[in-house]
Amino acid sequence: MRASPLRHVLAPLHPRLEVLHGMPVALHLRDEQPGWAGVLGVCDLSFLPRMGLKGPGAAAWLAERDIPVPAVPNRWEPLPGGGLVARLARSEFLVEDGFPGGPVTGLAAQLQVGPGVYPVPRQDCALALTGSALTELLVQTCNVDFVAQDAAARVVTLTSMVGVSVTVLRLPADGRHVVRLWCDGTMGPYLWETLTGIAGELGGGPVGLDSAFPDRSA
Amino acid sequence: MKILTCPVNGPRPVSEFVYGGEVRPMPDPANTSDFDWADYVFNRSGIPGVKVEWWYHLASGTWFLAERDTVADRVLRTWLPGEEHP
Amino acid sequence: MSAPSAAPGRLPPVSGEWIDRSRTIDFRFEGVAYQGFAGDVPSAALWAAGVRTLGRSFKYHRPRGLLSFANHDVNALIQWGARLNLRADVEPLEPGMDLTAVNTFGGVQGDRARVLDLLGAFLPVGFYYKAFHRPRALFPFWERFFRRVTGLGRLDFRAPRLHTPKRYDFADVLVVGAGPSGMAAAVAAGRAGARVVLVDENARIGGSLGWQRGGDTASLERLRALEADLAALPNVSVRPGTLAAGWYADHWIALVDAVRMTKLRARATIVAGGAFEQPAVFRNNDLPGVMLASAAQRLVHRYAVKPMDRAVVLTANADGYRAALDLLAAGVSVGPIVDLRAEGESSGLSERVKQVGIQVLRGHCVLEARGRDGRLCEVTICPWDGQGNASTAAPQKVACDGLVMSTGWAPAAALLYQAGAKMGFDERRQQFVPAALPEGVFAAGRVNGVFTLDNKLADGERAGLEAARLLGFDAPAPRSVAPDLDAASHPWPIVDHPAGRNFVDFDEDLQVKDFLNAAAEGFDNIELLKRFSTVGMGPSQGKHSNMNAIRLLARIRGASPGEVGTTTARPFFHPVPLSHLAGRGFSPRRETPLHSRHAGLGAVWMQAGPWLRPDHYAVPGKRKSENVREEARAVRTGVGLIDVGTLGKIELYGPDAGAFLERVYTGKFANLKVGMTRYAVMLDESGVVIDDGVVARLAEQHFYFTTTTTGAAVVYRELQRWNAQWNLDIGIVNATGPFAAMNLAGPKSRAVLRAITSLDLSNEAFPYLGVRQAEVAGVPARVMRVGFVGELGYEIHVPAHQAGHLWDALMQEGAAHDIRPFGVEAQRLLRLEKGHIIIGQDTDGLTHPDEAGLEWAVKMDKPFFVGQRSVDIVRRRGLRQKLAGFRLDAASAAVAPKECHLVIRDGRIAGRVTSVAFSEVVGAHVGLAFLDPDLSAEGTPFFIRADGGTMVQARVVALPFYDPAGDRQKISG
Amino acid sequence: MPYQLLRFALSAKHPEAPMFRAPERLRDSYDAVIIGAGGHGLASAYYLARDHGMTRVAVLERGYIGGGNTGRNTTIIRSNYLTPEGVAFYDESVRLWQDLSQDFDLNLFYSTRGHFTLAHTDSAVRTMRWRAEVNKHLGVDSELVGPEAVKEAAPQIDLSCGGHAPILGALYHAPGAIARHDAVAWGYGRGASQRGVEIHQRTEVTGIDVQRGKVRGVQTSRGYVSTPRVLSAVAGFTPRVCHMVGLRTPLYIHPLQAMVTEPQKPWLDPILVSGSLHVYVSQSARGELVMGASLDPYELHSTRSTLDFTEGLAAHMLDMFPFLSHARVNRQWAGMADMTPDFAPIMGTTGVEGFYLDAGWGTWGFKATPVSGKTMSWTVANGRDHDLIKPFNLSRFSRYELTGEKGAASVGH
Repeated sequence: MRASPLRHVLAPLHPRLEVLHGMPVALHLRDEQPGWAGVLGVCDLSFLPRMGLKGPGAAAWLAERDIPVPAVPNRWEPLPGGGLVARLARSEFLVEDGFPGGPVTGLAAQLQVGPGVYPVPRQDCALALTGSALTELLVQTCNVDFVAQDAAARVVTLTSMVGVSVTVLRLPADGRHVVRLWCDGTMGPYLWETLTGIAGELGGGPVGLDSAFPDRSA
Repeated sequence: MKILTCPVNGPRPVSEFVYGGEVRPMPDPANTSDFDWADYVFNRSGIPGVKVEWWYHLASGTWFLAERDTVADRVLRTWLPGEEHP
Repeated sequence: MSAPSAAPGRLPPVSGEWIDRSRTIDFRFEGVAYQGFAGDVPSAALWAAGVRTLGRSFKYHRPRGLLSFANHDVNALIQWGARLNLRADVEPLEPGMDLTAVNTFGGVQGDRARVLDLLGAFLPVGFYYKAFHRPRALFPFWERFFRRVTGLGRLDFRAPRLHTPKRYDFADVLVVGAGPSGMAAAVAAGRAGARVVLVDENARIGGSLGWQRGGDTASLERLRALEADLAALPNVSVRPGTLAAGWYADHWIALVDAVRMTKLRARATIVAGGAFEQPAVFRNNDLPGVMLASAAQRLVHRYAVKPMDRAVVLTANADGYRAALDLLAAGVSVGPIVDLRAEGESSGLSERVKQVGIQVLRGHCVLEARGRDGRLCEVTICPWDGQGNASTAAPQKVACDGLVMSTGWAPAAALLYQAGAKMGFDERRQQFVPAALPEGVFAAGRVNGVFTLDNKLADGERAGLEAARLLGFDAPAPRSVAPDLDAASHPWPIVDHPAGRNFVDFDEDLQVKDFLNAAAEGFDNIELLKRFSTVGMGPSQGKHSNMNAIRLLARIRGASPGEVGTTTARPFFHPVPLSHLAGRGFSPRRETPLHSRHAGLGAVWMQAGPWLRPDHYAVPGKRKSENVREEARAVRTGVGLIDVGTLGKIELYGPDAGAFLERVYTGKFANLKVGMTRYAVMLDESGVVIDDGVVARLAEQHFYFTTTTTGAAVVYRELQRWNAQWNLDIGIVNATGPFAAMNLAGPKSRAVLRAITSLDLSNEAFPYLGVRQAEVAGVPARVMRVGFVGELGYEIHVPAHQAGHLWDALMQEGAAHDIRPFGVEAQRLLRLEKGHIIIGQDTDGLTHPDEAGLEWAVKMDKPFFVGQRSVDIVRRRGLRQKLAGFRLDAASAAVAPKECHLVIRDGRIAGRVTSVAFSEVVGAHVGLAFLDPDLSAEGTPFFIRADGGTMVQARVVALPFYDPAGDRQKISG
Repeated sequence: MPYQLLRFALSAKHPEAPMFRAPERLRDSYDAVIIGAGGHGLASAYYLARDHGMTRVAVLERGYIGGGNTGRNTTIIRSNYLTPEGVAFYDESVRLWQDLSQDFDLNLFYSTRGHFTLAHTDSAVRTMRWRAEVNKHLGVDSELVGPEAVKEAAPQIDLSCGGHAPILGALYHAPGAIARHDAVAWGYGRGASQRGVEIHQRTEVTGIDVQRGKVRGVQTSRGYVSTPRVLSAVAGFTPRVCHMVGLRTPLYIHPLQAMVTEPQKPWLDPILVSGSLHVYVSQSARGELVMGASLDPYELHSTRSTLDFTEGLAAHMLDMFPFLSHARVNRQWAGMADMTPDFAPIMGTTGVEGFYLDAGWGTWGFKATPVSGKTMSWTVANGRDHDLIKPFNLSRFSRYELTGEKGAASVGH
């Protein structure tokens, strides 16, 4: 059984749990307010299957398996089913399934140490931030001008947020503001506490999966 | 705060980077006197000027080289090791 | 509700005033109740109420009133509860404020320390260097006295920490100062399409357009028009009440407002911060009632307060004439205008004041002011020669309660200096103006030496367009601006007086003679003068004093102000609260995935870099030492489990992986068999031990190895760097976070593990130092047989998300064997018994491998490894110290030495204990110590100086202390 | 009122002579040239003249007296170092300090306040014990104390430091002191000047004439002067001066920053230093909190300020003293620190005959001002290293005989 790095910080929030992709997921938190996700919701997505690989042959390896490969570093491409492929730096990739699943499990099984392709273990703390106050949270936590980024360009940003190395990207979510965030799982509880604390000041807070992504099964 | 341009991740504040010191070619340990080896290990070119330095972008784990004026704190150019000096 | 007319100085509504007369505010000052309006500041409300002594000066405790009304009225610092050193000229008035003046003894009116004003003759510049040190024994007495009288506001030690969130912000162009030139600049850059931020430290924008009206409303109309222009530009963010506190490299600017600091990254900066009006220097120029003309104008137009009933105007420029007209319009009886210039004012203003009947005295100066009851009552006016010499033959005494000064300006150029601008002194304009600006930095308006309104607007537009064009925006080419020809500043607004009290620096109570005397003592360069006299070192940072100090020094040296130069203007422009700078105060921390389990088991934490690790697990009712001993005993006799997930973990792939390891570690790894592990030591280039770990070979081209906890990040980084140079065919992956790790140790560990894995755990199938990949409790795991604590043991590394599951399974299976989680302290003891060193505790920043007993791990017969050449040199130099094991002679074990107690031989330091503990299995205190090499032979007795100086005898013994044959790690079963 | 001040009231004219003579021109030759009119250079000149009778000495300064790190440091004086050689050296310095105001007849405000180096981790406690033991062994007043002793000396402190860096103990050094830094340079300058030494400000050394391995003279912005002895005491400029004589050193230059608050009524008696929080702080005689932190993270030959320095330091100050939220930072500044790999100075003779180095003062130079002057003047006068500075000779690096001062800076698990 997998557990999120945030398992113990979520526990006091009385989550309603359901096992998705082998990990108990907080669908709803007892104390969350209905409007939080619209203002500023912080949601744990660590459960999504993901894999990493790097090396000079990594791009070709993915392409051979019909995975769309972002042409340049620090861009991402969507996968059917809501997943994504992010190119981190030049020859490292993060592949993550969408809610219903995706290619990760299959790919991971095929990924052997091969010439120029090396697996990168991904045991991230993965978050989604949603809501109208997202920009305010970002400017309080991160020294990158996300407002100036063109969402359609599908930029991936590797930067530092409240002292934690993070990978950040904005989802083009039909008028909704959604930012995805990944960090080392061991930094996850600190990042979560800090971001949910700020979210609380801005009128939001921690939210369950059903609130952050009400139409995820659609 | 100073901006440094990572060749991969673009311009970022210097707080995202770790300074790696001046690039110093290692002499051949087998054919170097003790004195010269100690010179390599301990001594630095402490005088100010334009130097080629190592810098590391923490969030992405990228080492790169920067040509920097150590008086004006001006970065003239940055590039990845092994790549053409632009 | 008491009527506003309770404040006798309040004027009828003034157009453009900042106060909201519909909202009165009750407050107290020095115990007396007053009333003001929303939008007021304390100085304005108090002045309106007739209060003239707002504070006391720093050195002589002289009464002081208003000076600048521009945020450098440092003599009117007030305290409200925990909030200290508030500036009464700018702090917004709040309901319930209970204010006191800072640093008085018995209140601002009766301040007992005013006696210091009478002792002034004894207290020349730098007096504290000249006395109090003899006799030496008395200095502490004097020091206590100084520490009682010094300082300004008082801290409230109960005040809670404020967490004020900071923000980052981004702009193309930052415009500092929203006066006419700054507004024009913002409009121009904004119209070109730039993302513009316009800041002004005042509560409202407009700058001199708002307060310098010259008796009519035209400037106010200009202001409204500019405001409308700005409002029409959505890409221009206008931020009043926002101070640009400092300019840092690459247009990184600290913007400070009432609630937070915003760190703005701009691409260009336009400094349009204006100029500070400078006081004239004459005897008693600090009397309450003497103020800068701009202060009086602000008082009228912002706060609708009548500054005085009868005003004399001391001036040397057009601004003074405008002030006279403004005061007249406010109902003040004005006259005469004392113009320092022999020729007087050349503009039409001269005619205008004549028309309204104000007398003008050209070529005159104010020789002195006189006060009664701490307020101005009379000034003495004399003809003078424009060079400081007054003709005192026929002084003209004029009774007045106000004297406004407008004799010069100094540019608010601090940000320009910080940005690296070169400023040069313009003799014609008598002002420092930018001579060379760095790329992307622009100056406009008064700070640029431009004074007339039309020119200021044009200069602002020019700067805005230039900035926009530099950044690639499509903007028309700017028109050049004709320079202003008239000097707004008099070259010598200083009148000497034999009785002194002619103040140059109001913060520091420095008079003209202080400068003469300092220069006479050899402090005749501006930096030395500043340091000796402390001019400009007060809270206003010389805003009203530096220019006159430069003029004084220039005259003393027979040089021009340009040759004297200015001192460096360092941040901050105005003082910034620590809470604004600190912000939330982020303290990142890391947790292993087992953190909550440790907490649940009663872990007592210790800090290890960003991690908290269990030092030990508290059992209620037991002392730490008992708990540690019991944890260790469990490992020796049963089974224990420790979280070692903080160790650095690195995956290394590729055909050259073995070769790479041989270059970065001292040992050999190319020959390491798949399925085996080996201890590894890392040196720096000087041959000093910096890290150690265990290398496991999982496949021909796949190694997995550990580093120390603190070394993890640095080792990974440096390995990446080495390979950026060597270009070996490898892949390095940091696996510290993704992998959790725990060490199951003790004679019963195999039994526990066997229950949850199908892996063959027999010695034959999985020998000591072997590594296997297998499922444990259904989790894909890397299992290493290690011996750090000296028992049969398995270090199990698993993906972090599954670590909790494995821990639970081990604890559950271990229950039958009385498994105990153990902490860092027990591990330290166990490894000590086994003679294993801890890098950083048993080594220091200069330890070479031979000194630490690691020579066996250093393979010099390799072509190269980092540090090899230095080891070679150091070996030929000979050993300086040697780490050795010792045990205490049983008899002396009553006083146990501690880590870092010294080894003493013949009264000299001969070593140092690095580790020591009582070992139950040995039955004695055992430890490691650096010793002089000749003391390090087995059996050698030596002495350790323990607490209280007790000498404790110890004896060198062979390592390890426990299980020297190493059987325990290899037991079968 | 002390009698020394009476004369100011009784005299119509300011009764003080200039502190420094301002010689019009450079002579053609001097017995010794000292580069740098900071505390160290002027102290060396002072003792050369006073103790060794060498008065044909010029101190050449490109800026002004005391304008470098002498006037930029946070004025902490202590001798609780880690190595015996370090302790002996700095202890002699503290002894000299205590008499300096009397020596100069200039009040340096030498103020013994007690000095606490806080330990927030277990390994820091070990290091503090190490230092205390070495100190005590050498007769220096120094001891490892518990958090309660810190609380007693600074009752306002939050011993938990905001909850994330609890204070576990401290190294307490009762003689720890502060002094008026500028006045130290002035006192030495005045004393040297009175004894015949010439101090030339705004005089830059542009080259050093070395022939056959011996110093012959120096080239300056005001012409050439011949001299057989040159002492370089220029802190952050040392690599440039060494370059003039072809010497390579391990020095690397990083800025070191500091800041002060507006004056507050005095409340903080001791000097507090926290390695973990990167803070050192004391309260000056004017009531300002004088604060510093760690070195800037990269090489820079500039005294520019950074905002992140103030942000980090402010946050850590509030960890220790949460009630300081409303206190305001008035000013920040920086100096250029000449760092060495082993955190000990580089002093004494060099491979170039007649060229002497007083460098490597990194972040610890102010406190060594008197003893550096004493030992360097002896070294220059005698042409060989004074015993106290033998461990600090430049040649230690090529001999792999680094001092152990950095020992404690090593990492721990």
